Amino acid sequence: MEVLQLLVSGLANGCVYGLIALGFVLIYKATEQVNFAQGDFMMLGAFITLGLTNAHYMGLPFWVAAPLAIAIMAVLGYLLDFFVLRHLFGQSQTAVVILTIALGFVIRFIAGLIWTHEPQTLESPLAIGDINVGGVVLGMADVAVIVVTVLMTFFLYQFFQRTKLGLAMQAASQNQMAAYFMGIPVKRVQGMIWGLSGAVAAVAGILFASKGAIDPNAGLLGIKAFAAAVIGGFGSLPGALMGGLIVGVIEPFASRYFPAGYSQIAPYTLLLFVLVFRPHGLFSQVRTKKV
Amino acid sequence: MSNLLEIKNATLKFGGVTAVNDLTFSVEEGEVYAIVGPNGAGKSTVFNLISRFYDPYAGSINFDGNNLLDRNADAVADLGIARTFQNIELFDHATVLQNLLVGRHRHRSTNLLQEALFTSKVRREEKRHREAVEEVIDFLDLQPYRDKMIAGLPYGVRKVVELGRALASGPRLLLLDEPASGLSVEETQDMRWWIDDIRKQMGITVLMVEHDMGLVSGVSDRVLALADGAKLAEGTPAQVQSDPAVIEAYLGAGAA
Amino acid sequence: MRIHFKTSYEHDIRLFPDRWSFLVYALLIVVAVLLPWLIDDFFLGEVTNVLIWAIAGLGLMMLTGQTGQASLGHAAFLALGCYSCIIFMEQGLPFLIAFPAAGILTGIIGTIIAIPAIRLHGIYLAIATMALSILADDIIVLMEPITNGVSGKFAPVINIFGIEIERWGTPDRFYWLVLVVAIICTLIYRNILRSPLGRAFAAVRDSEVSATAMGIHISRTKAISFGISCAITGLAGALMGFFSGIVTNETFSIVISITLLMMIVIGGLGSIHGAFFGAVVVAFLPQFLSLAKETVIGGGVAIPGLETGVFGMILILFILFEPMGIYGRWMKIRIWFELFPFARKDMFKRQKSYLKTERLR
Amino acid sequence: DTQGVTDTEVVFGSVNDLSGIFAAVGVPAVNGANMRFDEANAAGGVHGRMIKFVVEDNGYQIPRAMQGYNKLLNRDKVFGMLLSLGTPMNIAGFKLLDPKGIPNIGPLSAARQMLQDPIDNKYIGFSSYWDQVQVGVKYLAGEFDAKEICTMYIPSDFGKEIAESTKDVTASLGLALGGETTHKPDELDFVGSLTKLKSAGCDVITMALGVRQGITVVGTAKKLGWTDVKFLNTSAGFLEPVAMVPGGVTDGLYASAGWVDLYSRAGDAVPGKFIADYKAKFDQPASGFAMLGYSAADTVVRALEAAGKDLTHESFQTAMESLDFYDELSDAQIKYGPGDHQGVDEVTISVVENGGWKLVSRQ
Amino acid sequence: MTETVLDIKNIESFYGPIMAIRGVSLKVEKGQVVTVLGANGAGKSTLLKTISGIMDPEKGQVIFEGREIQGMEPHKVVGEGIVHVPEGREVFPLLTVDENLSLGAYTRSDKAEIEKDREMVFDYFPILAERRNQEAGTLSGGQQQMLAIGRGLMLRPKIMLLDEPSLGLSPLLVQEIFAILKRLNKDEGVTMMLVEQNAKVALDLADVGYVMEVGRIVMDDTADRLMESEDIKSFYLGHQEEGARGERRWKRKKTWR
Ligand SMILES: Nc1ncnc2c1ncn2[C@@H]1O[C@H](COP(=O)(O)OP(=O)(O)OP(=O)(O)O)[C@@H](O)[C@H]1O
Ligand SMILES: Nc1ncnc2c1ncn2[C@@H]1O[C@H](COP(=O)(O)OP(=O)(O)OP(=O)(O)O)[C@@H](O)[C@H]1O
Ligand SMILES: [Mg+2]
Ligand SMILES: [Mg+2]
Repeated sequence: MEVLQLLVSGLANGCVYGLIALGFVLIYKATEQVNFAQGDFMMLGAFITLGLTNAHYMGLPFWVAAPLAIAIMAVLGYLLDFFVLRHLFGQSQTAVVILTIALGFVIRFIAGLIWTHEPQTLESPLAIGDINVGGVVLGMADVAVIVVTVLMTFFLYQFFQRTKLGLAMQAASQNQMAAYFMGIPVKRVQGMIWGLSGAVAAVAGILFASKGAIDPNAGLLGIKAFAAAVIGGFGSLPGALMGGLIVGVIEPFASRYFPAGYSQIAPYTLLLFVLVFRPHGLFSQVRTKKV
Repeated sequence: MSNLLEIKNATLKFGGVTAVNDLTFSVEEGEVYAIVGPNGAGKSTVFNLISRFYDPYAGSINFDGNNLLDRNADAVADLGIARTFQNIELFDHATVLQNLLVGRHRHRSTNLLQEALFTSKVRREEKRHREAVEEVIDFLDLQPYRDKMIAGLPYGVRKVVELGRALASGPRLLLLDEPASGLSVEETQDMRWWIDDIRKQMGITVLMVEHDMGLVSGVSDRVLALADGAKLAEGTPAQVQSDPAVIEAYLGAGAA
Repeated sequence: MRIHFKTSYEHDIRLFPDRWSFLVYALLIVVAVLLPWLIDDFFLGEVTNVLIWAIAGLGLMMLTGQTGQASLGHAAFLALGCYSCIIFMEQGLPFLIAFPAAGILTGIIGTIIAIPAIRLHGIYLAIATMALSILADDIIVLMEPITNGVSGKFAPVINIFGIEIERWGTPDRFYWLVLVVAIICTLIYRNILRSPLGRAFAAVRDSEVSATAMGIHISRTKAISFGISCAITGLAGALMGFFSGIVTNETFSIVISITLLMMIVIGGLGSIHGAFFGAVVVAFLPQFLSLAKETVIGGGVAIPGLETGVFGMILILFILFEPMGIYGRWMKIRIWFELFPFARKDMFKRQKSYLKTERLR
Repeated sequence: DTQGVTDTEVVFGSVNDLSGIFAAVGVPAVNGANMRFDEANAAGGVHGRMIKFVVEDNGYQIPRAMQGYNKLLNRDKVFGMLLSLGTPMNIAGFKLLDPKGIPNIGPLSAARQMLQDPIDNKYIGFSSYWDQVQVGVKYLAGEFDAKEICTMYIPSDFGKEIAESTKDVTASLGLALGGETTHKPDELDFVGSLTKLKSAGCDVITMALGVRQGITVVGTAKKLGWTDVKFLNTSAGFLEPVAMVPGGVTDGLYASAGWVDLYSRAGDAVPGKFIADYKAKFDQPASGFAMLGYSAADTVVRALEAAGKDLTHESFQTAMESLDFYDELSDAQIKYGPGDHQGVDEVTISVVENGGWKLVSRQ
Repeated sequence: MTETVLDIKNIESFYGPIMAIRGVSLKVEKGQVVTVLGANGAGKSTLLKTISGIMDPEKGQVIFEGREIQGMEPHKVVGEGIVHVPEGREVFPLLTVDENLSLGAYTRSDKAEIEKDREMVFDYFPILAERRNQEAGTLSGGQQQMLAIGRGLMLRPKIMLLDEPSLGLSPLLVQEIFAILKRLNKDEGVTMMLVEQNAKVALDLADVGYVMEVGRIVMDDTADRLMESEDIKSFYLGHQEEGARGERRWKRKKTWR
């Protein structure tokens, strides 16, 4: 029973990591850029929802606020690409890494300015109520996060695998020049994926905020999501989910059974362990070059 | 003359594709040996086997009495085997000179500490490397490009730089993967003279893959025609060129 | 444009390409030595800080700029260098032995850690090293008997042949010490760059296949690069410890790792100048902003986190303006002056450029 | 003459976290202090001197903090430090402050080292985490007849002090420590650790976690149906947002601190005015740390007044040691004296009820 | 009556400070095959890249069917009906052969026709059909070249810019490819601009030829007449008097210098 409870909570937990990981894996898959601000996007998405729905801000109904926030984040993601990242088109990916790290500073600053640095709680219907199946308890938010994450991974996977646009995105990430030769509007495609990943970040943020309080530094969670994505194989959507789940599940078991002082290092130790045996993650996206 | 390189019964599969199929051939010291064959015949794969980038499923590869299969890819160069690549693999963010100097790496005899302090030994060695490299630069007429970054060089020059890098290592066996592809007629003629000089003046054995039959018949002593990873014909350029199977699979009826 | 007529092989091997640049650097060093008489303690402290960061930057630059291995975990090696230097000194070793020993120990441990890490590429390596940096924090706590855990350690006073050096007590001496270390590290860096090892690093960075074909042992080369990088970083860490006076598990946080990487990219990957330029931006810009804020909007905190926010925006502008880093811009300005008056106005207008996948190794 | 003092100005500095993980503490505290100084300056300053308060943001990083000290000491030449945040940052600062005798007042750290020797130039506002845990655990153990005391903490100086105090008080009560768990600041799921502590049969759990995490822990325990356990926070978690979490998630959470919650006294004159003024000035609700900042600044203003026209570090110390007043805002008696450099000696214990903190004991 | 589809006027292109094209003008008539010859580094690839929008010219105009297209985003140029088969293959290495071909038809939505064209490509290059599920990056050099050409055909262009299509192909395939190009040109009326080192086959196919040298056009004429030119013969076709270069240091001087 206890083990089952740990497992189930771990899965719910892992889905949050998976959801954030999904955000930067999307971007990576379509542009090979790495977005270090994805965690901060999530935080921003959560705060926008909070600003729209909480009683002492705008007080909109949650089910209006949530889609609105997702839409706003999608637009923000697109605009970010349009006004900022596009100037780095064709430049080395390290430049983008540094840019997104700096962007994280700015997002945190702005969020702190608007919503202060004190933790706040999202007034979300998901936050209330539990499901109790034979002694195993799951919050509504946990259930929602599991369902949403699994569905999103599935649909995004299908999108990349099956649709023309998904294929074009993959092509654009592998060879920008050749993609242009095919008539793919590479920059616009990149803008779309940044928008999409903004929306995914907002979803993650809403679900995350439903599980507890948020503050402008909540985006630091992105670091663990990175670990998750790398375990899964950076660039693989099922890998992101898988890595998230692994990290999520290892945590409660480690806290339950490892001595104090050691339990909290479990996810990172696991990451290193996985990489020793599979240097490019479980679902490797790296190939050897044919010469 | 003795066999410098011996490949016996080599086989390599990629999934369902048999890239090299029970292939046996040998290259004699001092000769120019050419491999021709349709696209996808497995020519580059043979090179990659010799470079130890791939492990053969079966067979043996011997170089001057050494079993190459006992060695790692980086240890192949130590024996004096240098190569070029079909798709040009240069160090893009370095100058031509630096690229050629990397070719000298197998002659490095100083250690980290000496290099960090740049002792007189390092200085002496560096001079020696540079002398060797300048000779190559002279030989290949690369002077105008010495201090240029690879990234901005035209295709043809890069091909020559790659040849230079391989030469700078002072090899006994030179593997050239399509040395003349992308070169103009004039440049191909230069290439032909260079290969001739490499063999005659420097005494380096050459194994090359090439589609330009003019070049092949001009420089090579023996030619191996490959199809589907297996030997189709072997002999002098004239013999191979007139082989009906080779004409059918590779040269086409229009070829003179 | 200055044209170097190369008359001997010595020419390319020399430390300075010509007499002119030798003079420039000599002058720079003279000014640097005289600096304590030219500026006040506040600025001297800042310059010292910048130099320490520059040394750390040189360390990471060796790995990331030269060998192409991005590390987001170098704070762990700063910590290692810092703790080991302090512990060696506590054991009674004089600074002149403890300090290099700390560097060497960090280098050795860095090499050992590199052995599994060298199979990783790009983002995988970056995240793995980031995990290392996060774990370092916990390991320091777990190794309490040696590291004094969360309470941390105090940096002892440095004593070199009876001359006491302390960051706050004798800021000028401490500055000179840092300056000497910075110069030595720069020289070593430069020496490695102009010898076979340095070229092997660049070869591994640009093409692993052809480096292998040229007889370069990829793993060994990467491990050596890791080792040198960590050793230099360890030295910087030790100096940082002396600069702060106290180190705890929280001192060398993941934020420091990230800042380090940011620094060398902004400075310009792959150049010694880049490490110094980057250090000026990352270490001095926040302080500069703080000073600027005072003159613009007066003291106090009108807007919390303003400096960090503005810092972030300036970094974004830096990257947008010059993705190749400040060094890239520096080179362009130099070329412009050298070509003067023949330079075209839009000579450095960015031509469209395109990327290819890095998932092929 | 003394640095940072002229006939028209006295400069105080602070190395604070305005953008890092403790910005939720640093920002309101600095705001509160600025509010008090603005009032003093508007009233013509103290003995004709305007108070200048220079705050350097350290983002909770030691290297940045050292740059802050460099600026404050070498450039601004501050007279004293006020409300500096972070235990290691403060301790690093002592090495610079002590030789010059520069006072360090009201640091935002409740570590015991804040009063380490020499204490001449160190003044803390309220009880240490150590004392808070001692008092809190004793209270809860007595009240609820607890047998097993447990602790959850972040492995940092802050966490360690609380964990050790818990162990110490447990031993002195003749009880056994039931269990302990450690956490990362970015951890968000506590099912594992709570299951562990539950199976250890904990009755009282002391917490040294981030604010957000504290909320999640209490909520998770409820969700798991574990209701007969008492969680004890320290001053680090004694915040309004913790009490205000919707759905009564944090109801029943205890906190021991050095002051009485601001909002529970919103009806009283002084706190009520403070809440209104703060809101008017910063357009944000005031928080407990805003109150602390204000109160610390108030202490400084009083000391400056008492020190008289001739302001030196010695006269300031004498003045500080002479302070003894009732602070209506924080509802506490603030008293310093020679050898007593802790302003408020009292420890308060509060519990969350109906979305607010309710004082249950003060000792 | 001829109609100029592509009119290039006085183009100048730079790589940073390096001037790669120094004022090139040329015209391509509808249904024509135009070939551009030139030594290494002459700027042939740069010229094609400037036309297809991969590079921006600093001066001059590229006029396609009466519209100025210089400096346009490359995907818009493709939308105009110009396809560029680049030098050096440039396939999508991690996608399969099939997916690469599908991307060739990215701008089209006529499913049935696309499938027909795919079959046509497979017909031209049967090995691609065999390897349709292999990742393009693992194809041999020549197979990748076939894929690049096939992918270009999938776009159904009005005009094709071909940059060294024969690179790395076996002699047999070179003949086949040029036969295919000829058929496309004659039967479907596709206009072509062809850059080739293999001058003989190029001039055989082409109607008009240009010769580039360090960024400038130094010679232009009909293909037939070019073939007769002494310079072309010795530098691009390799015809020479026996033994003329027996002593290799000696080179014939180009008359246009
Ligand atoms: N990594 C791989 N995975 C799958 N198939 C491969 C791989 N590498 C090569 N092949 C296949 O093996 C065969 C031989 O390839 P190879 O590169 O040796 O051909 P080649 O003779 O050099 O041809 P070309 O003249 O076109 O360069 C080809 O059919 C190719 O598709
Ligand atoms: N990325 C680049 N950066 C700088 N210079 C470049 C770059 N690419 C090409 N060049 C320069 O531009 C000139 C023209 O190059 P281009 O590739 O167009 O020549 P080409 O005629 O196609 O030659 P090839 O036959 O080798 O393909 C060359 O001198 C080359 O050095
Ligand atoms: Mg090949
Ligand atoms: Mg070209």
